[in-house]
Amino acid sequence: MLDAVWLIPALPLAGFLVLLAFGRRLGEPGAGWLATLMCAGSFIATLVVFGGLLGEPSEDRHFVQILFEWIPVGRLHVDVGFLADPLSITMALFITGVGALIHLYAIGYMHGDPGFPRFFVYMNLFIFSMLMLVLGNNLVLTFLGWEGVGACSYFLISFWFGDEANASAGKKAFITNRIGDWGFMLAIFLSFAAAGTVDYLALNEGAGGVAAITMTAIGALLFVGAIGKSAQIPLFIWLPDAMAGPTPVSALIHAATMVTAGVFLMTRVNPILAAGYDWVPDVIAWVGVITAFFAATIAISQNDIKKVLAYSTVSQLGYMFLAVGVGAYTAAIFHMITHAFFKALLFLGAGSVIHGVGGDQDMRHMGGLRKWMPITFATFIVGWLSIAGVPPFSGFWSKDEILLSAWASPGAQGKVLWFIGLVTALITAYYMSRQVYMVFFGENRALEDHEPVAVAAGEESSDGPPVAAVASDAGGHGHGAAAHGEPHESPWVMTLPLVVLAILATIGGGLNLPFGDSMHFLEHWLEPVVGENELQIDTSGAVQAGLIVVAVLTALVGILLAARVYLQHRAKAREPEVLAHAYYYDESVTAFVGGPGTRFFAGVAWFDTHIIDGAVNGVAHVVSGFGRGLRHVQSGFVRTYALGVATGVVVVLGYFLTRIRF
Amino acid sequence: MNGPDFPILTALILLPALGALAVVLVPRTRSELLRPVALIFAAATAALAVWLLTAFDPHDAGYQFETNRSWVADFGISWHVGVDGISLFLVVLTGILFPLALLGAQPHHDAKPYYAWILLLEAGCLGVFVSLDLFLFFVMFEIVLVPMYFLIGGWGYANRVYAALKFFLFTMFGSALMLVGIVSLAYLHRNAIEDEHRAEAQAIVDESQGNPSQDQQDEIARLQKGQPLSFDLVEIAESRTVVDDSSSANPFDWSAARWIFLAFAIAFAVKVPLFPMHTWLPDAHTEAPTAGSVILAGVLLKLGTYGLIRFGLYLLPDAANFFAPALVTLGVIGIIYGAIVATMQKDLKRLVAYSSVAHLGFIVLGTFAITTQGLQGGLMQNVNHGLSTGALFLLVGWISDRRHTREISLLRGLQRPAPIFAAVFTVVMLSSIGVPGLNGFVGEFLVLIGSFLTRRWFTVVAAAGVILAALYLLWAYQRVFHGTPDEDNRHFPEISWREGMVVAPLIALIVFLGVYPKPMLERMQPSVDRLIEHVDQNSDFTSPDVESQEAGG
Amino acid sequence: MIAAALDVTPGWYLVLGSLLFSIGAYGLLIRRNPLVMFMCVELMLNAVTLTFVTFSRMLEDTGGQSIVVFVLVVAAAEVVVGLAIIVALLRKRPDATADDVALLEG
Amino acid sequence: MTVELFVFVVAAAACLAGAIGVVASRNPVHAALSLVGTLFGIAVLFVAEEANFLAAVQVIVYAGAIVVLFLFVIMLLGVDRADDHDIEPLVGQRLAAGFVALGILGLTFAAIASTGYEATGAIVGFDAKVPDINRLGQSLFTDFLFAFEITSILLVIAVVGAVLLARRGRREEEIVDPGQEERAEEIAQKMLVAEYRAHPEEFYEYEAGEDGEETDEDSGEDAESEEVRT
Repeated sequence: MLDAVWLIPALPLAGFLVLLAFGRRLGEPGAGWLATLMCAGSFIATLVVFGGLLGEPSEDRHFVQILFEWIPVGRLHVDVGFLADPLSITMALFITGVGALIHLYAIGYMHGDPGFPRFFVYMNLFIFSMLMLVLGNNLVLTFLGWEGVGACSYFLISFWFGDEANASAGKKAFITNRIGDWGFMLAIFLSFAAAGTVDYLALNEGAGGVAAITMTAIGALLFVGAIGKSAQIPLFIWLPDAMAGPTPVSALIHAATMVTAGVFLMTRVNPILAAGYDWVPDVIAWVGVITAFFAATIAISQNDIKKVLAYSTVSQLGYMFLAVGVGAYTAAIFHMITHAFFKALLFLGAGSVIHGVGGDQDMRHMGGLRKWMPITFATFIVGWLSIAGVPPFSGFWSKDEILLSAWASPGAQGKVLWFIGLVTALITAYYMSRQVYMVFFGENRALEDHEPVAVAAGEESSDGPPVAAVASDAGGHGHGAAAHGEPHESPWVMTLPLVVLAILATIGGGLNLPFGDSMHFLEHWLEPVVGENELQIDTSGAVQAGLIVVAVLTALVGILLAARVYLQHRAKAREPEVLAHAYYYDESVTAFVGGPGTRFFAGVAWFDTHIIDGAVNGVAHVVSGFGRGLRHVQSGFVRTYALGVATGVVVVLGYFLTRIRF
Repeated sequence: MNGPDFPILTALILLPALGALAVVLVPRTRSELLRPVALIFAAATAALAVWLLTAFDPHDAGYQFETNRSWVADFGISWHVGVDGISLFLVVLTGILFPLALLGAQPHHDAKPYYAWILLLEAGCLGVFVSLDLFLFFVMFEIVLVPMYFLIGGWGYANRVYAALKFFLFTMFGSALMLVGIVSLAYLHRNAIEDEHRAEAQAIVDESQGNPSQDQQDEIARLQKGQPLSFDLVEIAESRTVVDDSSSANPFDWSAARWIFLAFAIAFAVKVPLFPMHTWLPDAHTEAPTAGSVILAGVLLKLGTYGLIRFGLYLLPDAANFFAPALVTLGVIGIIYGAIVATMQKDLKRLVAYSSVAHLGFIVLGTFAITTQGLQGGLMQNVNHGLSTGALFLLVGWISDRRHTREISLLRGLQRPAPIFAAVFTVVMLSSIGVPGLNGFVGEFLVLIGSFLTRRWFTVVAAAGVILAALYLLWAYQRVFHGTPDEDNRHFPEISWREGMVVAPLIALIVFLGVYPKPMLERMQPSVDRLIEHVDQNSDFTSPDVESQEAGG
Repeated sequence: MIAAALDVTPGWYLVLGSLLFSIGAYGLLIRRNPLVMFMCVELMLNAVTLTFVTFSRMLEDTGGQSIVVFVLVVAAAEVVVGLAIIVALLRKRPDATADDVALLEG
Repeated sequence: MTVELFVFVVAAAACLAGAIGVVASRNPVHAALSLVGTLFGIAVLFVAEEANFLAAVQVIVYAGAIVVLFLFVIMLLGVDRADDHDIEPLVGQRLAAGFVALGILGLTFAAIASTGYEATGAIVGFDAKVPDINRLGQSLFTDFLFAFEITSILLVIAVVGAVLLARRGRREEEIVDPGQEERAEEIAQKMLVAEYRAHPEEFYEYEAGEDGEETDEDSGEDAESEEVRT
């Protein structure tokens, strides 16, 4: 059963290749269905492997399958091999599962888009890369997936390349990721130099043997990579822009799977982190919680339905890193899973909304949509409650576990982290409720003030795929935005995934319930991977209960606060400019790159043409000038030449005379 | 050595040369025959090269298919050719790239000399890679120069004459130094041997207390006889007669070996090109005709890196070890500098040219890291760069053929009218950026991981070059292929079948080497290990690969 | 004694030769009229022939004299060609001097 | 006062006088005539040195042919104007020439002196029974045969060349030579400066204005005559 591991990435790869070759001929919707099937098949293969692992006793629940030697040079042996253990299979499960759902959804969403087959080519390639990332049995193979998903996200963000903004967003994402990858690469080199291997198992075995300082460096460098990929401070700027891509992409790549790769990596190498000095985990925890907090605050004043979700994703990822930092790897993975469920749900819901209103993404033009799209509404509500942390929805359990771990982590630092986390939870509940109210409750502002939404979409440049608007027009079903059509519910291919995800988001918490050790299914499952480095929670049951109550109350407070403002309009909405501009961080970075950065580059180019090349041409001029000077010796006057000859005679004579012995 | 007694390498050199001759002999009236004839000869050479690849024994570290005939006996110059794992893939690359370059671009005028020059150029390049005699190497090195000069000057773009002259003078400057180095090396070698013999003779005299026996006298006579000159690369390198015996950094008491190495280093640094000597490259690349650029980037630059390995590490290991830090520094500077300058280019072809500076910097870094990973990475990067940059130049050439401009600002949204063209460009670009799964990554990764072992901080900086590579290429791609095309670009023709046939093999190799580089690496391994051992034994450099490496740094 | 002092030794011829040669050289250098310059060349040639003859007599070697014959031939040939050139030159511009030949044209 | 001495003194005097005449005389005709003097002197000295045949040849070829040729050319072209010795376009030419000439003279003297008159004085002399012409023929047609044959070719070439050069009205096509005008200008300028340095008074005869005009048209016509000729 375990031997089926290779099938997991092989199927999406096959799908990718087939679509690459015949995608156009398959056309719509065939290409989409093929891709979805491949993804689903890979999900099934994962299930098989999962079953196989369950069959094993927990201590030897890891299986390595080497396909072939990839880069064998001297001592360096990089294989293309898969490591199937609880962690990777867990990842693979929700990657393929959620992935399949989103593929299905995309068939409906991308309907009528000229690039339909191309879209699914990229999607399958992405799934493949993501699976390589999680299944790879060594750092280099993970790096392959790591870069692969980066490339795919580049393709998919700039999928509607007709718009410069999308293209730039894609480029930005890739390059920002590359900055992180720089750290990742150095980590690989260092681990090879120090431990002589890049293989996870060997590395984690030998983690103790290597000097702590080296391990610290490796851990820190890997975290740099994670920061880039998982959009933490200071490299989070690319994720909001990444929303330029089609919504399924945002759901799959920029919410559920790719961005969580950083968390996965940190969990994967937890022995290395443990072997290093403690400041690395602390830094991770702080970066995480700070990111969580600031991203959440930014989300408050966003008006683009997808931007809100984007920042909330950043914020939630912050939670996960907080968990990793305090050593609660299980909690991190747990939250990753639940987050995958509800955030994908929310994104797809948002996509359905955008689809329904015909391409507009500005929440100020929405409202009261529950009348028109009940399923979307219902499912969205589930997602909302889940992320807001309302029991019994999944988000509540995972977030609560993270907060608990933060509290339980040693020292006063733990309490501080817990408190910031709590405040963040409040803000989260607040802005998510704001979104829900603005979108689904109240009156539809787009309909009452008969303002052509397309124009409104135009206002928010860089968001909103214009092509998509056109596409949904082209698709007969969608009364486009331009033709003030009423919003409408989406076709079943789009709603079905919503429903499924909603169910998962509801019950997902069951994976790891805090009631007694017997119900920590996930924790036991992940034991072999993170076991000895897992944070041991020794908080008393009473305190835990108290924390839970506090958490629930915070969530409710946030929701009610939002209700006051956006539902009953009793309080004035506070949406500070500074937050709308994300603390002007992105702007200032752009300004720097566009200003001094470009000037520096231009300076270097100038140096090249004028100094270095100038020197070369300068030499040439000197030589030719010398020649020009020398030309005057050849005056052409015969008698001058004669004089020269005669002088020569004298000299020669004189020379010979000196040779004479008297 | 093994292999057939049929002198395949000599044939490899002569075949294109004969092709050039044949092209010249095609009557003016039958000019339509020129292209087929040239292609046939190039293809035959390629086939021969590929056959060489298959016949090559992967486990033999030494030179294979050797031929060693005396050529100019009086000066000990011999026609000594042979390949090992280091030169093998450069030969194959040359063999493959030339027919593609011929197929990919046609001359706009004077077809006959064009094809003749290209074939002659191929002969020269192959000769450089296989020659194991210093003088033969030099001759081939010079032969390469002339056709390239005429190709650039004769079939290039607007500013071709300037570019051609610049290229010629730069390389000439280098090769002059190289000639000095070669000759002095040969003489020093000869003198060293003679001194040795005299010492032996003296020893015999001493131990025979003045009245040597007959055979002793003969022996003495034999030893005191003057030795002939020899330009044989292997002999000189293995006998280690010219050693760097000076320890001080003060240039005034440097040993001859160092000065000779310096001469070689400059000669090859110009060809590579390393940072300060690079300015001929953008001009030459930009002004050269498409095929010229492809060959220039794909093959000619490799003459430099190959020379640095053979004449640097192999011939003068100790001096090489002494200068390695300097060369590595220049390489790293080149990586960053080339990338930065490339970012600011307005001319697409020029941008690619500067990207070459960066890529070649990687190769130098890997070479002088003197680790098996670094060296193999460098060698592989040679091939990668040949494939990806060669393909890039083809594509850019086709773009400028279609649009009659290379100005990035005049190109927009080409992906709309020509998606397949864009896709091909994307693959090549990603390979050049070094995205895993494509060949570029394997090379770069090996170079960096190898150099990290011995030149840690250089590597940290060089790795940042990877970011910059993404920056300039993606930005260029965005400006050229993304966006909505304007009137001029809306009707950009899609890639044609002929063009497809040309890039298809390149793409195939790019992917194959990225996914399964093992066949290549395992053929390099023995020779590279041997070379590193050579360096390790003959210099105070201690390779992490040779002596048992300590775990836990 | 006086006779001995006033005995004509080859040295005298040689001195005469060198005098003639120097004068010829001087003239060649300062005169601008091509014809006169030619004459100066003839002077120098004669100085040399004189020396040759002297030596041949001293060393009883006829070779010297043979050389003189060749010198004569060369001189003749040279004069013929040279004069032809001068004719070509002066025919175009009677006032031409050697300096005007700097313009490489008739 | 031996005969030999007398002969030598007279001949040498003739030679030197002729030589100085050649160099100093303004008129080419006079120069040619004084050249004859030198040649005769040399011939006499040949006789004194027992090279009778050479003496004869000297007289016949040189005095008889070459000098006549000179005179012929002079007369033919009618260039027998006295040329002005004060004009020297090439600055410092004369001084340098003087030095060089003196250098040659001094050095040759030094050479002779270093060997000493007496050392060279050991005259073996040919035995008088064999006429020198026999000896000359002997050596010419044995030792120098090859050279002798070559000379014949030389002469032929010379004749051909002379005919070719002296042919009238050849090479009418324009020869394009960049910078020709500039050089003509330059030379004219040099001439002018030299003339001015030689005879300032001629220039002072005119007013300043005409002076400039004068020089202008002078050089101008020079230049245009250039164009006409080329």
